Amino acid sequence: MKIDEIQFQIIKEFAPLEEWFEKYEKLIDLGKKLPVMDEEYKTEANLMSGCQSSVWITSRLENGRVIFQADSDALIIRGIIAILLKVVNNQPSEDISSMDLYFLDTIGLSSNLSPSRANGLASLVQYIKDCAKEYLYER
Amino acid sequence: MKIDEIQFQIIKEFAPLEEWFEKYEKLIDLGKKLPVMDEEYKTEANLMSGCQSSVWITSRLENGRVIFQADSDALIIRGIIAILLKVVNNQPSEDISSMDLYFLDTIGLSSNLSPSRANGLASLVQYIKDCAKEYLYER
Amino acid sequence: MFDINKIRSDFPIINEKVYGRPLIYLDNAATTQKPLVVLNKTTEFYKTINSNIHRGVHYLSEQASAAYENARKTVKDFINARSLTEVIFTRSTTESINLLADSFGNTYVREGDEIIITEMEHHSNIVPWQVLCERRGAHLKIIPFDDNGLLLIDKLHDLINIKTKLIAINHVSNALGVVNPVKDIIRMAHQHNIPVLIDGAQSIQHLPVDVQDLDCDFLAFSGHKMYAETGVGILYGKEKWLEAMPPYQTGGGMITSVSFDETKFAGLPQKFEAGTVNYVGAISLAAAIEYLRGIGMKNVFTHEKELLDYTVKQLNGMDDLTIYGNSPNRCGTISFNLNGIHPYDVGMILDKLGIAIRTGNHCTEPVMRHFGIKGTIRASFAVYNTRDEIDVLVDGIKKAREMLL
Amino acid sequence: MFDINKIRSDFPIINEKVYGRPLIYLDNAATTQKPLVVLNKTTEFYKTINSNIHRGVHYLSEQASAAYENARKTVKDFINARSLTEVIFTRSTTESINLLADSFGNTYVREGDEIIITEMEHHSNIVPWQVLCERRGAHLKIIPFDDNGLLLIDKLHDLINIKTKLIAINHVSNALGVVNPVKDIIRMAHQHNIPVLIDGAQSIQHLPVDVQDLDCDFLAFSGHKMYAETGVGILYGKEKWLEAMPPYQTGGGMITSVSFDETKFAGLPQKFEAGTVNYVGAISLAAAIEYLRGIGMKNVFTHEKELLDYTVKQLNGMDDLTIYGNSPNRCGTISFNLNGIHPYDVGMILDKLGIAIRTGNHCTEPVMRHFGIKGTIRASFAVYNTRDEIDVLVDGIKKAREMLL
Ligand SMILES: Cc1ncc(COP(=O)(O)O)c(C=O)c1O
Ligand SMILES: Cc1ncc(COP(=O)(O)O)c(C=O)c1O
Repeated sequence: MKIDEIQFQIIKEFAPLEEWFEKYEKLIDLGKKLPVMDEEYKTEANLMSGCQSSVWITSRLENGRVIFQADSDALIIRGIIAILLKVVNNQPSEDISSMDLYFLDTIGLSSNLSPSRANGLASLVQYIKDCAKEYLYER
Repeated sequence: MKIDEIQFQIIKEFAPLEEWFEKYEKLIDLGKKLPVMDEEYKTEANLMSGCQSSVWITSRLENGRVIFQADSDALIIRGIIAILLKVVNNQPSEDISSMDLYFLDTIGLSSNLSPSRANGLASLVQYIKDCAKEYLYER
Repeated sequence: MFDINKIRSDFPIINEKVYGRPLIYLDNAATTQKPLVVLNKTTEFYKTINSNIHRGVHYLSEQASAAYENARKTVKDFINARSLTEVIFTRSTTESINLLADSFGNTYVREGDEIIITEMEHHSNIVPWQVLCERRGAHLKIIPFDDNGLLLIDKLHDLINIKTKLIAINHVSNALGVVNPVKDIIRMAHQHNIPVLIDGAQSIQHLPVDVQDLDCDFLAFSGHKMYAETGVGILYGKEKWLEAMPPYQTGGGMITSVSFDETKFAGLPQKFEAGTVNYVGAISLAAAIEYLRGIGMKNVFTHEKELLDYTVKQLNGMDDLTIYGNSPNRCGTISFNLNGIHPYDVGMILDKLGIAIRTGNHCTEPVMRHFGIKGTIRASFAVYNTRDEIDVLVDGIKKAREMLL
Repeated sequence: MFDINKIRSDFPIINEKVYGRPLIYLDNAATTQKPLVVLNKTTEFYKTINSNIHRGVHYLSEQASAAYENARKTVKDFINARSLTEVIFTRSTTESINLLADSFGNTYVREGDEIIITEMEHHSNIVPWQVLCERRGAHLKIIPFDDNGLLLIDKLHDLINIKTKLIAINHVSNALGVVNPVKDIIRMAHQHNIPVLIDGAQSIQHLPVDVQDLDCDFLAFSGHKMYAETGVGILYGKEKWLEAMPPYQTGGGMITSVSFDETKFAGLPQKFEAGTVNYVGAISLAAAIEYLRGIGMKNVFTHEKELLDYTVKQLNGMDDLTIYGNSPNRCGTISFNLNGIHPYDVGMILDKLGIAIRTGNHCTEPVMRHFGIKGTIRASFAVYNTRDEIDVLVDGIKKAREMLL
């Protein structure tokens, strides 16, 4: 599936969740299911700035597609990471570098990604795009 | 005449001057008539702080009475000095050190003596009192 | 009489809604809300007599200057300073401490000297001293605290020596709410002729602070944390110190004469107030002080103490919850965590319930390190908070735990 | 369209009376009055979303942080900075210059180095450099001006040398109203790789200022002189400089981590914003900029230029009156004296007529020394002033002369 198709699907999944706590319960659920990152990858270098909660991310290129692994110490953030990864993981680097993550707005999560939240998510999204761009140049 | 008698007299003199410019004309007139201080006395030591206009003052004790000489580079300030000196000149130091200069309020000049006017008058009044107190101790 | 309904009606924001729910504002240690009298005071000032202060020949400038200097008098009376020259208007607690670190530090602190702070200082009372020490080759010494948040005063005895140049210590901890025994520390320090700075950022709004009674040498606090507008703070200093200290920032207003050969500095307090000060900020601070006085600092203290005690009681009744700093002497603030749950997760859920608390390290990383945690959930109180609001908070915490476990 | 009546109705204080007479406010170089939109903006902020910015998990904090960072964007766009990281919120022009003198000065200025300023700087752009030079054993070099207030640019050629580390110069003189050829000076300086600070305290409110067009390395200005509330200013700096410069004040908010062993500082712009900044001041500055943009800086310039030209014409028609700084390139401000009469006397009489002008040395003692005078009478204009007001001023000056001669 392409990035926009996945976004469409996520929006559909979230649509029935009208109350905030339903959404949060889903995020918490997704957060619990997100694979835990190996401690060895939770390095300073992989850490996104964000003094409220920590976010780590690594990536590698496989056949022109980018594979991300990410984690956080906060559960709801893990949930948000989980859906973000759903969208970007295994996508071609050119698609990632030019993508518009409109689903965050639609499902009402965009405010969590503003830089002033200091939870590391804003840097995470930036990292994902920058990283895809770099892979693009490398090729 | 005692300090309060002179204050009373000055208030009476100013009473008919209802308009501000009548008062200012009188002050300007008094200012023009105030004897000019010898340049040799216009020293740093005799200068009252006040960055808008300069005020100089010297004093000496004669028979338990204080003789002040004061001057300014601004004319209206000279006028105010003239009436101030009328009140305090030649008075016993104990009277000066404990005086209440209420006439300034009554004739509507007190705001000119507030420290923030930076015209040196506030320091002048302080100087006059401090100086009288010193003479008092010296005796 | 302490009339909470009247007080709540003084603060317009208190009746706002967040996500359709009544706002429960418990982030007062970060900044307090402003009563209408403060907002009206400054707006009225701008609408009728605004003008740059000092050196003005005209009516507005005279009025504005008088209002500004009256504000200084209001502050002086509030903290019971000896004289107006001891009250310096700054931008904030942080600037007050930076001023001191620069001016006092450069004058009195030499290579090998020592400055004592505590393990529970706010970053604003750590970093300026670190920077000073690095610049001068001096050393920072730390008074530790125990797990209840009590300073180990005995250690202070060991730390004080002939090289100690200053002790800088907070009155009330912004991370733990602990009230420190500053009077004892000051007495001890003065036996060795060491001056003491009190960081009053978290005490001035909660309890009566009397600089003569404390006998502190310096006191720093921020207007915005005591119901005044942003951008104004105070550095109180004993005249003998301030007289001896050189200017910090320089420029207009703090000089008596300037030439390219020689510049002469003004006396106190102007010496430390370079350029156009935030004179409207000062006026707002005076208005806030008048407001607090109207209520009475003792009443403020009693009300907030009651709130804190009530909160402690409610939280103590919860399982799997850790309160940090169980000192008997606390005020204004309480920090805790749900065991095994990240504070940020709790904060996100409380937020959705309209409850504004703060999570994180509260600019006190050493305190977090002490407890081996990344952050806490902090609720902090003001004069307008109520037990009902605490109940909503406690319900919110329960809801958060339910969702997150 | 420039609608002066509409504009005048935006400023409540403009319709106030002083001693029963309409206020004629011509002391705008000291501080400007504030339009209702600015006052309403901050009051509304306090009443609905006030909360300390950054690091907050809750809704209000998020809103407040966004408003603050939007204010930075508004400033960036207004001066056409390349990036948000180049815009630092300070307390005032004075603090901006002190920040630079400390941070840039301590990094780049060594013994024997030189800093160039002009003979017509405000004390706030003299004393910080004097203090820096004294501390570092460096030297202050002065570009003189002629009796028309024109800088002797030729002398700059002679002054610049390998030891020159910075040129600091005002864009518009607050004492004379002269507009300096800063673009030429910057070009000349850059040929020698010397950075230039523009003191824009008296230009930013009068004419379009574009930092990329000027190519200045630093720009300092104050909010309160451009229709914003007190207590906020800006330091613009090219990123390459700001990146290389160490922090000035330290404390909360400007670090990434703090321990007693090591503290790491945050990146731009936070690195230079220690403690709680005056975030409401920043919001008021953004509101003031929006207001100015609504009118259009070109319209502002044209209106004020017209007022100045008219005033010059009227004053030139008077005997025994000396105007200082007859440069063809002037804006915002005019300084003069009645021959043989102390400016303070004139000021006192104008005051009684409801006219607020400033007398004195305007924090520019070297300028007064140049002309061999103690002070001047200064009238300075804002967007709300009118020809009618100038007429009242001119009549007032005549009246003063009549009374004082
Ligand atoms: C040219 C100039 N520079 C600097 C300043 C200092 O500004 P502030 O007092 O707002 O710091 C002023 C203010 O009068 C000024 O006119
Ligand atoms: C104890 C303490 N000190 C200093 C500060 C710094 O205050 P400001 O940010 O107003 O400068 C704070 C504010 O959080 C504080 O709580």
